[in-house]
Amino acid sequence: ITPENQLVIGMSMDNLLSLDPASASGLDVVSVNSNLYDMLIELAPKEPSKISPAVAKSWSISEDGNRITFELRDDVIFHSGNKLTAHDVAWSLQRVLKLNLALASTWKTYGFTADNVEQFIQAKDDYTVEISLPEKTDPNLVLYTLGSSPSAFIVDSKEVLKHEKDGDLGHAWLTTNVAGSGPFQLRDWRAKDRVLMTRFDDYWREPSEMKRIVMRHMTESQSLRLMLERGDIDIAMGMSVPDIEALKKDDNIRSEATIRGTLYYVAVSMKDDKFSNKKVREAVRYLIDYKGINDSIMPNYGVLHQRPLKLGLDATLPEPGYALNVQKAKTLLAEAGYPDGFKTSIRVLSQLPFINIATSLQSTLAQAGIDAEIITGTGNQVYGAMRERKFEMLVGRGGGGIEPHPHSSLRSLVYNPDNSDEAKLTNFQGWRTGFYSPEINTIIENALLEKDAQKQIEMYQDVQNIYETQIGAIFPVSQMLDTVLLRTDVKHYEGHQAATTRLREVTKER
Amino acid sequence: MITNSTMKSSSISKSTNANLMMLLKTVGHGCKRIIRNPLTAAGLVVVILLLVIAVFAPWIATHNPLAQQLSNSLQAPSAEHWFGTDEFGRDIFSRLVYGSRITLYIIALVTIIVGPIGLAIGTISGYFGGIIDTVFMRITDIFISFPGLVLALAFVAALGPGLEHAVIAIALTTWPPIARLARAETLQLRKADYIVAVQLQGASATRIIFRHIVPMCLSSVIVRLTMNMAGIILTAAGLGFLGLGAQAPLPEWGAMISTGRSYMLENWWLVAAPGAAIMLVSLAFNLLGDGLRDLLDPRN
Amino acid sequence: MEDTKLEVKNLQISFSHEGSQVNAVRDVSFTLGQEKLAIVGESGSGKSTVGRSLLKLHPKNATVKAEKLQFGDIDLLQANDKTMQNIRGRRISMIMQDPKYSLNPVMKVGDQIAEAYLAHYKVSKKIAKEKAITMLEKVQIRDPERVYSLYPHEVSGGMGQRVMIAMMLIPEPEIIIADEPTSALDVSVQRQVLNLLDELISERNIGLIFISHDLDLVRNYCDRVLVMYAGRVVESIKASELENAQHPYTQGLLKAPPRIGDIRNRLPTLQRDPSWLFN
Amino acid sequence: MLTFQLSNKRFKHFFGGLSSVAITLLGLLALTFFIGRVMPIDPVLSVVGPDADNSTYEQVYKEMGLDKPLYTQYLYYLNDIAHGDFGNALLTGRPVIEDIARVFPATLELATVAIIFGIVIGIPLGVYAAVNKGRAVDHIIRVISLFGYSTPVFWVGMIGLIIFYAWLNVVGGSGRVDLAYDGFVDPVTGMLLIDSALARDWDVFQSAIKHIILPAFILGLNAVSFITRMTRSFMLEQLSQEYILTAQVKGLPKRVVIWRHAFRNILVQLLTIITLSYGSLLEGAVLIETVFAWPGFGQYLTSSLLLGDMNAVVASILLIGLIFISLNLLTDLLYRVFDPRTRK
Amino acid sequence: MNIIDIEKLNLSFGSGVNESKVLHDVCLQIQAGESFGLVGESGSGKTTVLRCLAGQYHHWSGQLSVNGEQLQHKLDKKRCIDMQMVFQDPYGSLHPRHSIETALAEPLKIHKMDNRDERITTILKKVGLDNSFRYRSPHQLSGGQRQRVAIARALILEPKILLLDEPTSALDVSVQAEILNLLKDLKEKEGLTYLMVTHDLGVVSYLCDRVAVMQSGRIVETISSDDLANHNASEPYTRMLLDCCYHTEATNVTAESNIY
Ligand SMILES: Nc1ncnc2c1ncn2[C@@H]1O[C@H](COP(=O)(O)OP(=O)(O)OP(=O)(O)O)[C@@H](O)[C@H]1O
Ligand SMILES: Nc1ncnc2c1ncn2[C@@H]1O[C@H](COP(=O)(O)OP(=O)(O)OP(=O)(O)O)[C@@H](O)[C@H]1O
Ligand SMILES: [Mg+2]
Ligand SMILES: [Mg+2]
Ligand code: NI
Repeated sequence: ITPENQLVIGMSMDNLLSLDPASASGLDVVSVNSNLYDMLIELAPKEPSKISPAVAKSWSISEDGNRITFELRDDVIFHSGNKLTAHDVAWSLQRVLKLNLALASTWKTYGFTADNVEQFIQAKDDYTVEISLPEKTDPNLVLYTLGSSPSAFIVDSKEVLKHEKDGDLGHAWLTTNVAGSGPFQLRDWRAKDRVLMTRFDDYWREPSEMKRIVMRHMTESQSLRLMLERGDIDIAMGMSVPDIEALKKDDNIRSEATIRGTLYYVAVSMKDDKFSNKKVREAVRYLIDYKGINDSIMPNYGVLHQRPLKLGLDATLPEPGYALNVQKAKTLLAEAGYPDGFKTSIRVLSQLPFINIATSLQSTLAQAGIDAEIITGTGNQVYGAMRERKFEMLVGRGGGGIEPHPHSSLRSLVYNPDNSDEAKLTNFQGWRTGFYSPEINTIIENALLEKDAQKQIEMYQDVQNIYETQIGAIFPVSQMLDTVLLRTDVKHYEGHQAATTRLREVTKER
Repeated sequence: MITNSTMKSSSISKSTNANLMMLLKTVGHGCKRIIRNPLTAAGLVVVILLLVIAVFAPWIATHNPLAQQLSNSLQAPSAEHWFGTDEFGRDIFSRLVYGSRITLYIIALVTIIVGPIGLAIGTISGYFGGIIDTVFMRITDIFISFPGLVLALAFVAALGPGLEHAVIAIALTTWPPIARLARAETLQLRKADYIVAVQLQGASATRIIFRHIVPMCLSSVIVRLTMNMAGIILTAAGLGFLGLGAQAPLPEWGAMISTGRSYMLENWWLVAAPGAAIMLVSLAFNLLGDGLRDLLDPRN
Repeated sequence: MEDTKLEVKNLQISFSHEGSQVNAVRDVSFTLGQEKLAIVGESGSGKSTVGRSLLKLHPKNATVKAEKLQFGDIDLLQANDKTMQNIRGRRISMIMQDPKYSLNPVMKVGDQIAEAYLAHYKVSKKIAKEKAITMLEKVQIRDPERVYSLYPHEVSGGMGQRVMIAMMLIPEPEIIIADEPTSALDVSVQRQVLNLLDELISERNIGLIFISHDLDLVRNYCDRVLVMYAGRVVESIKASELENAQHPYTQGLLKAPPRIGDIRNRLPTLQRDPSWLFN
Repeated sequence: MLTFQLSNKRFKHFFGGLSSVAITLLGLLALTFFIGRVMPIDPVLSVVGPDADNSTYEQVYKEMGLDKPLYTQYLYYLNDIAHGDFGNALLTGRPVIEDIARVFPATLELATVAIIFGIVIGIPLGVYAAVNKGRAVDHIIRVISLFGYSTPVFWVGMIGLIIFYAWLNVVGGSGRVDLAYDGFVDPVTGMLLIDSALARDWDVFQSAIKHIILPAFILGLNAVSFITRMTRSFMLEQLSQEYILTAQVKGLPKRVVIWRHAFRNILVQLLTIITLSYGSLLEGAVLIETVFAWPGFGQYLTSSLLLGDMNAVVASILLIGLIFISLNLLTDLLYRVFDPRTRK
Repeated sequence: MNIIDIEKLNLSFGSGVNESKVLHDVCLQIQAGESFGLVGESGSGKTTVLRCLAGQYHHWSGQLSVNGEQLQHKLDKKRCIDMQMVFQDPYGSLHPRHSIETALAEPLKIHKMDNRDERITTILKKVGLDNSFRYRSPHQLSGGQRQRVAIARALILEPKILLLDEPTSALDVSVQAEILNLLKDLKEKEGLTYLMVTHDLGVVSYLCDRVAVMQSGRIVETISSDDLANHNASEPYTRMLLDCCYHTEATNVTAESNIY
């Protein structure tokens, strides 16, 4: 049984490779760093388009929408004892672009570069930060990024610079250390083992009731389940469906599902002759057992969703209602010149639920004569192949946009301004699959500048319709759901859609 | 002329016949002795059963092992599905039956690769000694110090997951002990009078190694291989468990456990059946190997 | 032969081997007093088997039957493990053939001797050690203290055989069985060892059963000879009268080996008669 | 004169041993490097994540030196190693050596407890079986030990966890210690049992024992089987030796014959196979570590491998090679110490 | 002419400080048709001499010649045809997995000789085994029969010289007699030259014309069997061997029985 003033969390830390806000991608990191660092602003857990103040007590957007100004609190202290100032904020954001690591990507799409960032992000005085936009874009999108991106954490510039080596802006040091102002201090982090945090007593908000948080790397779902049942852990994440279903029946345990911005999808490569044929793509669309997958594989992992835009946005159209139809698919394949099907391969992460989706896909493809071999691998291998455009079919998850904004999804899944191999737009899944529609590109670019909200929504709906008729290379199957299981004595835990789940309010009532 | 050649051929056939007879006799004798030890016999029976099941899988299986029926998933064992169904509604009994083919395939392939390599390296190294021995033994050392599962992992990581790659990987980890065994035997045999005798008759090294030394090492190598089978099965299952062995939808037993373990607390049959199958078969091979060793042990 | 130390009557020993029976010893009877009794015969005739059965050290697959197996006032047939333990070494002991294999390779030879004493006498280790050293001296080993702490591989064959003798004599047994005690030794060493053994047993009034296949050797060395063939005693004869042995098998054994200055052009070979199997 | 001869010989032996160690290690290094090279795992992606854009990718690619030709990389690497620098691990950003020093004790602890199980259970079982060869107990022990060989550890591990942790609650769950105690004891040796004992934190100690007992036992199953069987066959060999007969002839009690005579003669062989199986326990813990979420060396190596983190992999494999070789040398030494026949 | 001529044969094992010299300037001359004995205590180097001749050791120094031809250090096929060897242990000198037929056919195959079948039949007859033994395997034979097969194998290449290393010491006296008779017969019929190692002076006296006595790697004396029988040995070591030999005529026994 866990002590009353400690919170013990079992979760997979497979993707937790670095704690540096400039380089750490992946949801695991956000859920750790959210408790160690602060952001300027925060998004509401269940209603992410609602922005609330944090380190910034207020902000304003200039008339022309080109500049955002933040007024900071003056009572925020870092764990080191240093005061948090506007300089730290500016430095933190500049650092992301200067290092040009994974998380710079989003900022670069807004037009920031390592060279111009000092000019566009500036501390006006000790408690005022001004962000000017290098290109015209929707400033709300930028605000959302500041409230959700792992790169938006404010680091203690003085402390970090003490540990700078060879002009790395403290990158090496920050990989395993933390210089934040969050409600908890990092005590010890061991990769793929555990993260230990202790309460930061000088936190500017109410100090947390929990003295210690232990996050433990656990991948075996049954182990998590057994330990949760015994009360040896308080919160379990990343469990498998059957265990979740079983635990839901336990009175001492409750579950909390949070919807995420990412989509489970089946992708095909249009660099491949077969799949560049629209009829074949349409056939594939008919060969996915959406219902079967969502009913028997996806519960607790995701909910049925077939649009490239994520659920819950005003612009998202109702489901198009694709369904498994082998007969139709066969006809289409015959029209496309493949009456007997063909051989292909499916690349997939060797994890639940990916592998099960792939297995299901394999069997439905087989019904239309398509003989697909499954090639499993780590994320690195699967997405690596995708980035190099060396795949035929793939079961994956993406749509990265954490920001509650249609652009964020579309940019990641559909947008592809240059389809040449040399362009190497590897961060766009549109480019990776080779789906290129100038029509869609234009609408996406214009929609971002559209000031009229209603019009903007219509534009985004157009995109979805065109995508449907042109039959994109990515077929969304399910919108990701993150199901967390908690002991019922854990209160005030609120899963965050953007994964920035903050544990500072959690209490235990026994 | 004619008589001469017929005589020759008859004598040759006679001698091969005689050798064959000898072989049959020893085999027959061995069988008798195997049967006398109930444990070994049990092992033999299970292994033969495995063979039969693998050969006649299509007739024995009650369902298509790959046919999914999501509506029928996770059914408990019943008259219709003897060992229940898995998360895709596939019949576990049929998957086990077909899985025996994979198991046998892995074993056979590994044995075919490992036996000759180990035997050749071991005997050559032991017979010639000197620098050849040193070089071969260093190589063997390197492979021995390379942790087995890790080497397998590395190879699978290098070549991509898959049955063939797993087999190659396992083979790479299994030959060194065989080579060492063969070498140790050869070192002893090399000094034996009957080897010296053929040397004195002018036999070449190749001839001595392959006609005189290899047959002597064979029995212990076979015993060792038989006992290795269990290890091979377990390693393959381990790779399957880590998701690096046979790929879906192949009904490899280890992979079945690996995917089934998510359901094991509610649906125990998902892991119980393949786990028991792995254990039974490797136990059988162990029993058989153990019995064979007692049988072929010169001390008996 | 005044006092009979050991009486064996109709001893039968068979080995079961994979379901079949091998009768290794059939109807062997003899008595042993304070004398040197030789058992000879060709290889496999059952000599060692008889010797071991007296100590009940036959392998597990052996069945021993006898009308009588009397040692002093103890019926060996009925004796349990505990009784046998007290008899072995202390009252009957056995000298093994090859010192190379018969000594524990990882124990100092002296300790092995002392251990034999300690097994039967409640004395301190120190006294046992002294006793062992005296015994080593008795078997004419020079510098016994040094030899005491040698390991078997460090002593020569002759020395090893003496250690063996010392070990078997130290608890002062009444009967010694010597199973081809010198066949592994060089001729010259062989003679020394035999002489020594001879001295010691006559000094202590020990009854000796001497197992050998060498007729020439036993006729000079022993008092009486039992000739075994295929598990049977075909002839029991005084050693001095061996020349006049009746049985053709004995005669054959006597004539077969070539001798120095032999002028025979051919050596007579043994023509085995099936009737020898039935007396 | 004599002593000079001996020391010279020993020196030669030692020297020969060292050079063969060096050759083996170099071979391992080359082999590992080769494997790392042909592995289609992109370490850059492990660093930048799958969604990084191309400029970031190229930048990191260069930083990692992957743009240089292979042999240059190899030479650089050799040079670094020669200076004791095994590089930093991608996975943790820390020096590989530091990482290994952290994860290895966990496995060492597990394997050590496992081998203790193996010894304490295996040897008596083996001796008992040998002494009662052919009887029912012999067969029973044989089957038991063969079971140990035949069980998929990951499977038994899962079942064991359910039975002993979830149902009976006699052992701890996954991990090395109850999570609430995690980090209470500062690592000194890295082995929690020792560290907590040193710190006299008996709560942690107790919790650690509860946690290690099941995985160690299951890991040790194989060792138990191996040791039982080897002990049995060694003992059988010794029991058929002439000197055993001699010992019986002397009238020694059975117990003494078995333990003082026969058993002492198998001691050296036994030590050899114990070190051998200790070695394989150290490397073979991957599956058990996975099932029990044991943050050990096996998991570290596996995940480094799958991330393409060659610095960590090469160093880990060198370490295993080194362990194997030193265990071999140790065995050699034990022979010298315990067997008078080689003690020249 | 001497069919075997050994001049100053030296051999050591080991190297450096571990070197131990096993043969010291061994010289032997054996005439064609002669049978020559080699006796001496255990470890005196008797077997080693034979092995040098047979080409088992390559690092000897000195000169060896057979049939007037200098022997190379390496074994060649010519030497195999000239000279064959019979070993002490009949249980260890036959390949346990090869039938008699296979064992006998092997040298014929190596030397690509024809008429294999005939040759095998003849040679088996010569050593006193009938054709029914042909397809048996060694474990179905007694020690004496095995030794006959070993002799047959040595003779099948029709060598002129037979090296015999204690060919009867592992056998019972009765079987020994059979083998010795066989060897004597063969020698007379085939005109073979024997070089035989033994430790049994009786055997020497029965089979050999001359005998060399070895002691710690040196030949201390070479005398004829007759001299040996008449106690004409000059070397004390030879006399000691004679003394120790129990295989004396029954008449001698009483005279020597006082040694006990
Ligand atoms: N453990 C055993 N199992 C089966 N048969 C055995 C066993 N021990 C001995 N025999 C058989 O018993 C017979 C007598 O053997 P024993 O050892 O007594 O002969 P021996 O006269 O001592 O011969 P040797 O002179 O060769 O020592 C032999 O035929 C032998 O094969
Ligand atoms: N391969 C070898 N390496 C080292 N020393 C050897 C080797 N072979 C023989 N010796 C030594 O050479 C010496 C002579 O050995 P050899 O076998 O020739 O003796 P032998 O006269 O045949 O003795 P025995 O009568 O016991 O057969 C012995 O001291 C032996 O230890
Ligand atoms: Mg005997
Ligand atoms: Mg010799
Ligand atoms: Ni060594």
